[in-house]
Order: sequence, then C-alpha cells, then structure tokens
Amino acid sequence: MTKQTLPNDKPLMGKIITKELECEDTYKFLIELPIKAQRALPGQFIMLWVPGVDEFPIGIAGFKENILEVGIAKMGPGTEAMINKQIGDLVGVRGFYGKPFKPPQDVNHLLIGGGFGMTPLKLLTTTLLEKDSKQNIHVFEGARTKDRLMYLDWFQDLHDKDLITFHVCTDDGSYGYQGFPTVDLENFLQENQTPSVMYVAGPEKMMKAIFNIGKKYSNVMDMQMSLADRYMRCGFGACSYCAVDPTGWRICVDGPVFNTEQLEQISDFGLYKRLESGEKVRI
Amino acid sequence: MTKQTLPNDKPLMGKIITKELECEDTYKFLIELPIKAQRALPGQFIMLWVPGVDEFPIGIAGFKENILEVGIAKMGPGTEAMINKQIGDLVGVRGFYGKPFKPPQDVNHLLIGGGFGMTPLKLLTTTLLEKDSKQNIHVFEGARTKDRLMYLDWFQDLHDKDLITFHVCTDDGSYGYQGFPTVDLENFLQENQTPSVMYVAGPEKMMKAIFNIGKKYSNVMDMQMSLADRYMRCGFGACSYCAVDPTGWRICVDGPVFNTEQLEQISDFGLYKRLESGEKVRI
Amino acid sequence: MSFDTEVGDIQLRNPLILASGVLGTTYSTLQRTYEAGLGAVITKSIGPRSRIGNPNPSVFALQEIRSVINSVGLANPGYSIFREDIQILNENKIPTIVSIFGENKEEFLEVLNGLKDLSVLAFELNLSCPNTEKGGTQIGTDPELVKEIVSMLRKETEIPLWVKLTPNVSNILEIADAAIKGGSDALVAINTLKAMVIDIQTKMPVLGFKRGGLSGAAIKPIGIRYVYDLYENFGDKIPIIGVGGIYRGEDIIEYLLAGATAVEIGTSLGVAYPENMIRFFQMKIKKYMKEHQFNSIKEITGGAHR
Amino acid sequence: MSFDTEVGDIQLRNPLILASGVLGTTYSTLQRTYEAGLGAVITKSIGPRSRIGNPNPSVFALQEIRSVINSVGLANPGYSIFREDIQILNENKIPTIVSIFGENKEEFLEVLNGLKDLSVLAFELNLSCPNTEKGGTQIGTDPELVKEIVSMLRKETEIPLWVKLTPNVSNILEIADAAIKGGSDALVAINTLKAMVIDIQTKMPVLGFKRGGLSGAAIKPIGIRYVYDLYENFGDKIPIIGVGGIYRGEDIIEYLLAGATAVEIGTSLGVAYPENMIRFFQMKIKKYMKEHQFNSIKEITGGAHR
Ligand SMILES: Cc1cc2nc3c(=O)[nH]c(=O)nc-3n(C[C@H](O)[C@H](O)[C@H](O)COP(=O)(O)OP(=O)(O)OC[C@H]3O[C@@H](n4cnc5c(N)ncnc54)[C@H](O)[C@@H]3O)c2cc1C
Ligand SMILES: Cc1cc2nc3c(=O)[nH]c(=O)nc-3n(C[C@H](O)[C@H](O)[C@H](O)COP(=O)(O)OP(=O)(O)OC[C@H]3O[C@@H](n4cnc5c(N)ncnc54)[C@H](O)[C@@H]3O)c2cc1C
Ligand SMILES: Cc1cc2nc3c(=O)[nH]c(=O)nc-3n(C[C@H](O)[C@H](O)[C@H](O)COP(=O)(O)O)c2cc1C
Ligand SMILES: Cc1cc2nc3c(=O)[nH]c(=O)nc-3n(C[C@H](O)[C@H](O)[C@H](O)COP(=O)(O)O)c2cc1C
Ligand code: FES
Ligand code: FES
Repeated sequence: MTKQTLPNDKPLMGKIITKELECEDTYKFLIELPIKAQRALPGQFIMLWVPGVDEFPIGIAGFKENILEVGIAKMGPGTEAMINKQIGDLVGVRGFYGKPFKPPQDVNHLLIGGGFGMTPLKLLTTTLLEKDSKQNIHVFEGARTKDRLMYLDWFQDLHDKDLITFHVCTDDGSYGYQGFPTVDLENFLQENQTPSVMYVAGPEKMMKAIFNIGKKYSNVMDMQMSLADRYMRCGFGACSYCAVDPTGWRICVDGPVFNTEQLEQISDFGLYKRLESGEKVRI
Repeated sequence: MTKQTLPNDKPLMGKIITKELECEDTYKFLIELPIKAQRALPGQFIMLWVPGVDEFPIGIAGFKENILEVGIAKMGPGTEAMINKQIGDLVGVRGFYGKPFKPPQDVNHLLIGGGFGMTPLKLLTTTLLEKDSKQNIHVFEGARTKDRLMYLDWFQDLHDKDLITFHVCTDDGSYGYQGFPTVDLENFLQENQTPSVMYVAGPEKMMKAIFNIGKKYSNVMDMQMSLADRYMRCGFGACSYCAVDPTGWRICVDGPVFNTEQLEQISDFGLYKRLESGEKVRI
Repeated sequence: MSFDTEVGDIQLRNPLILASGVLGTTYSTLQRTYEAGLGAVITKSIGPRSRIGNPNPSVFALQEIRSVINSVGLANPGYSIFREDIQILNENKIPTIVSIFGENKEEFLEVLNGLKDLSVLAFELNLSCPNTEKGGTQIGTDPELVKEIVSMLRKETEIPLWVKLTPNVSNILEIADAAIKGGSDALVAINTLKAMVIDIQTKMPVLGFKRGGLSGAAIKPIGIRYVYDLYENFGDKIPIIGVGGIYRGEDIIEYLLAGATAVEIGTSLGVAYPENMIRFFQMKIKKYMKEHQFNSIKEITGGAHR
Repeated sequence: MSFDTEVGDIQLRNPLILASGVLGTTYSTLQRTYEAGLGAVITKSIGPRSRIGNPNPSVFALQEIRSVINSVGLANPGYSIFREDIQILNENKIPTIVSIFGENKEEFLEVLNGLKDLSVLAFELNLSCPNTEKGGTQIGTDPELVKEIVSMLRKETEIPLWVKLTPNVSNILEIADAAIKGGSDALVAINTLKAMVIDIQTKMPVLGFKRGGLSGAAIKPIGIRYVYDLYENFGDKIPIIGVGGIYRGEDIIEYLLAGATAVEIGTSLGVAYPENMIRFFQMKIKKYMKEHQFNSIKEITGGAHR
C-alpha cells in the first residue's frame, strides 16, 4: 500500500541495502522501508534510530517508493554507530518531518551548501530537474578539501550533462576554484539581474553570512535556509527543544526550512541555540 | 459525511423527532442521528441507551440517511422509560449490529411475525419492495387482538396497493381471520409449490413451532429466524452472554438471524436461554 | 519450529490463551474459541453465588483508540451452576483455566473447593477487577492480603494457581512478590485500567455502573511495561503471562520479548470473527519465528532484556 | 456567556492550560501557545540543576491509539538558568505556572526558593514523573512524603501550589488527601502512565531510557475516571484540574463535567499547528455552552455528578 507520506508513529524499521563512502567521513546509505510512500519533499528530514545507541535528525537526500537515501557525516557516537552499520542491518526511521523548500517558478535556483547540508540540496536538485520546463539551476558547494566535497561526482555529472551549473570550490584549491562558495555566488548575483531564489543548507554561521550577502541584492527574491544546528527529540512539534526565539517556531515542524521573512524574525539565527537541557548558548 | 455503517463506538446520541403510538403498549420512534450512514440491513439491531436507565437491543424498523425508525414494546423498566421519552429527548444508539436476513432471488418471500418481531420484518419488506423486479411478498401477522397488531395500517396499505399479500389474524377475531398465522401459512405452503423462503421474528417458542412446520414442506428452501430472547450486553461479540449452545454462536454477531442449517445445530433453540448471570434456564 | 509452550508444569499447544471475561461465559464459546486454535481458554471469573452484574450499558467500544470499556461487574452464575459448563469442557477435552474471585478469603476458598475436583488446568485468581464494590482491586493492591489468600488456597489444591495482577497499583513488584511468596505458579499482567466515559450531551456517565475498566489497544504499552518489569525482577522465579491490548501477532511477539511465557487475549477476540484473528496471530508468529530463526516460543521469551 | 475561569484565587481568561513538558522548554514556545488563545501556560518541569535528560529516542507517537510515549526525563536547564525565560514571560505578561520537581524535599525547596520572587501564577509540583530514577513517582505514591513536601513549601510562599498526581497509584484519593492536608491549592490529574514499547525486529526497547510514560487519547478515559473520583471526594474542598488525552473540545467538556475547574492540554498541542487546535477547542466549547445554555465554565464543572 502506498501512503501519502509515512505515518508519524514509532520508528519504522528499514533495512540498509547500500552503503558507500560518499566523501571523507561521510557515507551514503540506501534504506529499504516496509511501507511505500508517494514522495518526500526536499528539505524534509527523518529521525534516524540507531538501535541501542541514539536517535537523531537526518536530511532526506532521495526517496523513491520505499527506498530512502541519506548521507551521514561522522560527528559523534550516534553518526559513528550508523556508519559502522552493515548492509542488511536494521535502523529505525520516523518521518517524514518538516517543511520543505518551496521553489517558485521562473527564477534562477541558487543552491548553496556545505557538509551534510548538501543532502537536502541533492533532493531539491532532483525535484527541480523533474519539472517539465528546463530550470536554471546553480549549485554552489564548498569544502575544506576535495575529499570533503559531498556528492561531488553526482553534481559534477549533472554539470557535465549541462543540466545544472556546478560552482565548486575548496579552501585548499584541491578541486574547483580556491576560496569560498560566496565568491562565485556574489559574482553570479552581480552578473545576473534576473530574479533568483537562494536555498541554503549548512552550518548556521555560514548561512547567516550568506543571508547577509543575499540581502544586499535586490534580484534575490527569497532566501530559504534549512536550520540544522538544533537539538531534536520528537521531530513532530511536541517537545520544543528545537525551538528558536523569539518566535517560538520549532525547527522540526515550523522549519527546518525558513524563508527570508521568517529568518528576519528569528533573533537566534546564527547566534544562539539550545542544548539538550534547554539551556541557551552561543552557537 | 456518510459512512458505510455506523462505527462500533460509544453510544451515538440521537434526538427523538417522532413518537407515535403504533399499537397497544408499542410506540414508533424516529431518532435523528448525528452521523449519516449508507443503510441498515433488515434483521440488524441497535443497542438503545435510555440514559440513566438501561441499554438493550432493539431491532431496526427503518433507516434512511440519519433517521432511524424503531418500535418499542413495553416490557419492563427499560422499554417503559423509553416510551416515556418525549420528542427532543436524547437517547444513545450503538450499532448497527448483527447479521441480516438474506433474501434470495425468485422465491416467494414469507414474512411471519408477531409483537416487536414485526420491526425487522418491516425493514425487510421495505428492502424487498425496493428491488427492481416485482417480488412475491407474503406477510403473516398475528396477535391476541386487533389493538396489538403492529404496523397494521402500514402492511394493510401495502396489501391494498397490491404490493404485498397481508395475511392477518387475531386470537379473538377482532381483525383478520380468527386463529394463528400458521393456519394461513400452512395453507399457502400447501397450495403453492413454487420455492419459498420464510423469514420469522417473534417469541422463540412460536418460532420453534413455525420451524417444525416449515420442515414439513419441501418447497421451503430456507427458514431465516431472528433470535431475540437472549440477554445482551455488548452487542458486538465480546461478552458472550448472548451465546447459544452447543455452537457458541453469539446472537449479536453470528445472528440474530440464523438460517435453517444453523438453527438445526442450535440445541438451545426454543428451549433454553441464559440469564444476565449466564445461568442457563428453560425458555 | 514448534509453538509448544510450558507455563510451569502446564503444557500448551501454543502460547495463546483466551483472557477471562471475553467469550468466556458459556462452555460453548470457550470451546469454539479453543477449537479455533488457542492453546487454552480461561472462563469468565466465577464467584460463590449467582450475580447479575452491573446494569447496562456495561460494555462498549472506544473506536478511536481501538479499545473497550466494561463494567460487567463479574456477572456469573456462581460456581455450583457453572460446574456444569466446566464439566462439558472436561468431557470435550478443552484445556480450561478457571478464573475465580471472591470478596474475601472465605469466598475464594469456597469457590476453589467447589471446583477443584474438576479437571482444571489452573485457577486464575482474579484479584484485580475494578468493577465491583468489594474484592477485586481492593485485594489486589494489598500485598499482605494477596499473600494470605494465595497461600491459603495453595494448601487446598495441587492445581496450579495463577495470580492476575492489577495495573492500578503503586508498586506491582510488591504485589508480585507477595503472590510468589504465597505460592503462586504464574503471574498474569494486566487486568483493565480504571476508566470512565461521560456523555457530554446528557451529562451522564455512560456505563450503568458509571466506572469501568479499559482494555484493548490503548493499554498495550502499559501491559508491556509491567511484563518487562516483572520479568526483570522475577523472570528467573516464575512464569509471567502477558495480557492487554493484543490485536496482532506482532503484539504477541512484543509481550514474549518483554518476558511473557504465554499471552492472554481478550478484547481483540470479542469480534464477529475470532477465528480469523487467531489464524492471523498464528501466521504472524510463524513468519516471525522463521525470519528470526527461533525454534521455540521459549527462545523468544525475555529477548528484550539484554 | 463567558470563558472566565477561577482556579482558587487565580483568574484565567479561559480554562485551557498548556500542560507541562509540551511546548514548554522555551519562553518563546510558551508565549506563542498562550497567544494562540490559552488561559495560561505551564513550563517544562524545572529542577535544581541542569539535566540533559534521557537518551533518544525519547518521544515518539503511537499512531493507532493517537498517543505519545515519552521518556524525556525532565531535561531542563535548572532553575537558575530558566529564571531568564520566566523573566521574559513576566515582562510579556504571560500568565505562567512553573512546574517544579526535585528528587527530595530539599531540592523542591531549593527550586521554589530560587523562583518565588518571580511573577508566577502558581507552582505545579510534579510529584509524578515516571521517567526518572528518583523523585517523581516515588514521591507521588507516598502520602506521608506528599504531605510533608507540600506543607514545607506552603510555608515558603503565598503563591498557589498545585499538586500534580500520578495515575500509577493504588489509591489516588489517599495521595490527594495528603496534598490537601499539606495545603495544596489545586489538584492536577493525571500525569502519564507507565508504559513501554519494544521493537520486535531488533528486540530492543525503543526508548533510550527503555521505559516511558503514555499520554494522549489512550489515557483520556483514565484521566476522566480520576477527575470524577477526585471531585466526588474533594470537589467541595479544592479545585481539580483535568489532564490527559484532550484532543477535542468535547474532551474538555467531558473533563469539566467530570469535575474539572480547568484543563491542561499536552500531547494534542504538540503538533504542527497548535494554533488551529486551540481555535477548534474554543469554537466547540462556545457551541456547546450555547446549545446547553451554560453561561459560565463554572456551571459545567461537576455536571456529571447527580
Ligand atoms: C534538520 C536536521 C537535518 C540533519 N541532517 C543531517 C544529514 O543529512 N546528515 C548528517 O550527517 N547529519 C545531519 N544532521 C545532524 C545530525 O543530526 C547530527 O550530526 C547528529 O545528531 C550527531 O549525533 P552524534 O551522536 O553523532 O554526535 P554528538 O556528539 O552527539 O553531537 C554532535 C553534534 O550533533 C548535535 N546533535 C546530537 N544529537 C542531536 C539531535 N538529537 N538533534 C539535533 N542535533 C543533535 C549535537 O548538538 C552536536 O552539535 C541534521 C540535523 C538536523 C537538525
Ligand atoms: C436482537 C433483539 C432485537 C430486539 N428488538 C426489539 C424491538 O425491536 N422492539 C422491542 O420492543 N424490543 C426488542 N427486543 C427486546 C428488548 O430488548 C427487551 O424487550 C428489552 O430489553 C426489555 O427491557 P426492559 O427493561 O423493558 O424489561 P425487563 O423487565 O428488564 O426485561 C424484560 C425481558 O427483556 C429481556 N431483556 C432485558 N434486558 C435485555 C438485554 N440487555 N438484552 C436482551 N434482552 C433483555 C429480559 O431478559 C426479559 O426477558 C429485542 C431483543 C433482541 C435480543
Ligand atoms: C468485557 C470484558 C470482561 C472482562 N471480565 C473479566 C473477568 O471476569 N475477570 C478477569 O480477570 N478479567 C476480565 N477482563 C479483563 C481481561 O481478561 C483482560 O485482562 C483485559 O481485558 C486486557 O486484555 P485485552 O486488552 O486483550 O482485552 C474482562 C475484559 C473485558 C473486555
Ligand atoms: C513529551 C512530554 C513531556 C512531558 N513532560 C512533563 C513534565 O516535565 N512535567 C510534568 O509534570 N508532566 C510532563 N508531561 C505530562 C503532561 O504534562 C501531561 O500530564 C500528560 O501528557 C497527559 O496529558 P496529554 O494527554 O494532554 O498529553 C509530559 C508529557 C509529554 C508528552
Ligand atoms: S524536536 Fe520536539 S518540538 Fe522539535
Ligand atoms: S451481547 Fe456480548 S457477545 Fe453478544
């Protein structure tokens, strides 16, 4: 039976059917779920349960019928335990949770990310490419070094096929141009006066910097940013540990993707987060 | 919203919108329910809650959209309390419960009843008349006296319109022929060699007698009888207070309507019932 | 792969047992349910005297939470009459557990002595019904009384005694401990939870007795918790039987993993086609055992304790 | 017709209160929920020290029974840090009740004293959380300790003290009586029920803490029962606040009829659009009051006791 979306229920146990090193310390997993669903929207996430270890939010990189793609970057014990899982192992999935990116029609789509922020941007790219008319898609990815560029081959391949423009850079110049993605981004915004929308996912401090850049350009119609530096428990809006001030928006259901207008209202954005205890600290 | 049938849930509160004396000590009620359902099947019943007094099974005499018709005969405190209800009062309805009569095609339909047994037979008549082709419907009703003939006008009217044949009798001859319905029934079965199906509802001892008559006639293809002399609590098969031996059939879900083959297997039929305590006693 | 189950010294063909009070008022429903594929059946709780129970409404469904509330109130014909039903079950070789209750020690004793000559697999002591004024929960929350009653009955018969525990208690372990000390052969958890439904239109409690007990899917997470706790503390001492909210084969496995040796199923069999439910239960358990390479039910028991 | 509600001396614009632990970890979610139309909000339970709570999974839904199980385990920043959030709520004039807990008398005292200078509508004493090793349920099932803690805190402040009761208890009336004798200003019933979920594929308890508490629709009939029982016994002495499984306006009415003066709502507000839920609640209550010719909330309270 194909459901509209997965039910908000206890973890659904899925089987790992593919595990591949995607880039340094980051693995791509395909997880086969026991229920089919129509689709996951780009920007949505799941709560991933590594049995006996931890449960944490993970962006959706792809989804088809009942095969879920995620990309896991090693951070601490939870992600490490996931990375140590083998094909055939079971993990729990709750979701799909959260509000997605909402790309409007007839704009330049500027996808900007780094690290595991590339996972929702991958699904966003897939979704944009599925649209009837040719979309003007620009992906800006940056990392310390080539080995840390996530989905490098995948985006490069789309670029080579002329389906997207891939603006790629590294701090050390080991791939693409040397520098930060914001360089090419600003170049693009200066050269193209047609309306653009930015979709950003990555470390919150980086997003805040990009937000400030975007605000300078009147051809930027909207900036949609996925907040991921927040501790989550429930994923569906109950516990409020993921909330931002002063709006009281929970990033699990009111986000994780927020638009320009919303980001303006979130005073915590790029500055503060809450710990597991609820204590507010500097990011 | 129109449901397939009503949900098996806590009592649904319905408003009494019509109350009419139907015959001696017996009232017809129309109850307006807050949910629409597609249909009730003839032979099905509800659990009627008279708030603060009692809840008991009551046959469905008619149902359309969300208007339920029942006929209540005064028996004891519960039915009396119902009869004392006024228009606008609320009563609780659970159901529809039970297996219905299952009239086959191309037979003589012989409906035989007495007392409140006429309520499911009324709905059965309505249902048979709704069928495309003209049905050969014979209704046999008997009572002590004219005042106790339930739905007399309704059946007489259908008879006068030549839609059914109404065989009516009273013990005292105050209406119809003097005697028991079995007299006309046997006449009919002797004179008509075409296949007939009997549908019977009334006191169980009477039904047992009719069952024995029916068995004598090879043109009787089936006898479907509605058992109502059983104490019920749940109405949906949980408590088993309504069960019959030795089959363990619960009249609330395996019945109340049983066919010839089933009735043959019910050794309690016409002989024993269980009290509220579960104790088995002679009927 | 085998479904064979041992609850103490009792051998069952599988771990599925009909819970007391559902389909258990007549020998014929008990027999029918057993023949549909259960391992054993438990009668409605039987007391010393005929009781008509509480007024109706006394059983209805709460659809949204797949549950039932009841206040039947131990309506039963009394042991001296119900003997006849048990005798027929004996003749027909139906593995029968008789649930008994009393308002005090003496009544428990009377009922046990009135039935112990029959062929009864076990007596289940209902110390936990929330739907009567006396007995039931009052007894089942008092460890002293539990121990006293169990040890008293223990002296009267060799037939295994199962103690059915109430979840309406501050510390179920204390009661379980008392039951074990009294000589109980198995612990059964859980009975229904104290509950109530009010109709907002008429502003009346819906149950004729006003208060009732909640069973069905809503209580499964509660039953699992108690079985898990009991197994953790007493799993090496006494078999635990899980009850509460089983609607699917998966739920049975969950109880076994929590520590149950066998399970009782009530509400979900109180439907039009209990035969189908039982078949589904069995199919699912078989499939699970195959997939997880379990050869016996025993191997599953307690699997979640690691 | 008015929604005005009085809980003892406290005036609320309506009887809907956010239950502790849902949307209550930050001033901003509390403020947002209040502004959506509640009468007051209750913070997450605050203790003496920062606690990171139990490992994840710690909150998930049980869809079929419209419920949630949680083992958050009182993760909170401690009163000295959470003061800041309360201060913002004070500045913004949000009627705030602060839920507090401790593992013993001294800790309760410390937390109360650390917050009592703030503008707090009431302190709700969480004597009933099933998700911690110490405190919580252990305290809430011991009448002596309840009385002692309440009377001790009573001496320290004029701010009303509400005692939140656990349903995981043999005799809730005994605890309620102790709370009243200790000087409680209101009784709140119920907290979550002890529960657990095991995943049958991995054979593991799903919650990181293994055990948790059940909330949501499954527990409504249980909450109604306790509120009814409490009102019957203490309704003339103390206001009772109903909590547990409220998903609809109808459920609120049911609690009021059972004897509640006001209600707390948790799980059903922990959704994407709490604002809509609150609007639906209000619409339904208004409609009901009109149809049944109630002019005030007070008139509904206890209506099922006749
Ligand atoms: C919406 C969202 C989407 C995400 N998508 C991805 C993704 O696609 N791929 C990926 O690799 N990572 C993703 N993350 C981050 C991922 O959840 C953390 O890396 C993971 O929780 C770290 O856990 P750990 O045990 O490995 O490390 P820890 O040592 O426990 O923690 C490392 C960091 O992760 C944070 N973290 C830990 N637990 C949680 C939690 N329950 N909720 C939120 N943050 C937590 C900690 O606060 C800390 O900052 C996402 C996070 C969010 C909020
Ligand atoms: C399937 C079925 C359909 C019925 N249809 C109708 C109908 O359409 N119209 C009608 O007037 N009556 C009908 N009855 C009978 C009706 O249920 C009883 O007349 C009613 O319960 C009597 O209740 P009382 O309080 O008035 O009388 P009491 O004095 O309590 O009892 C009088 C008789 O009714 C029986 N009775 C009482 N309570 C119940 C109960 N919960 N379940 C079953 N029997 C009970 C008693 O055993 C006794 O024989 C039906 C019964 C059944 C089983
Ligand atoms: C209608 C009904 C009647 C019950 N009667 C009894 C009883 O007489 N004795 C008893 O020990 N338990 C009785 N119970 C409780 C069940 O045996 C069982 O413990 C409880 O319903 C939980 O299991 P379930 O969710 O599978 O129904 C009754 C339950 C129901 C629903
Ligand atoms: C995620 C979650 C966290 C909770 N945390 C607390 C808490 O910290 N203190 C407390 O007294 N109750 C807590 N509760 C219990 C609720 O306040 C409430 O008593 C219970 O959930 C029943 O109400 P509901 O069904 O409306 O949720 C929590 C409940 C949930 C679901
Ligand atoms: S994670 Fe619980 S509200 Fe967002
Ligand atoms: S009335 Fe309960 S089983 Fe038939």
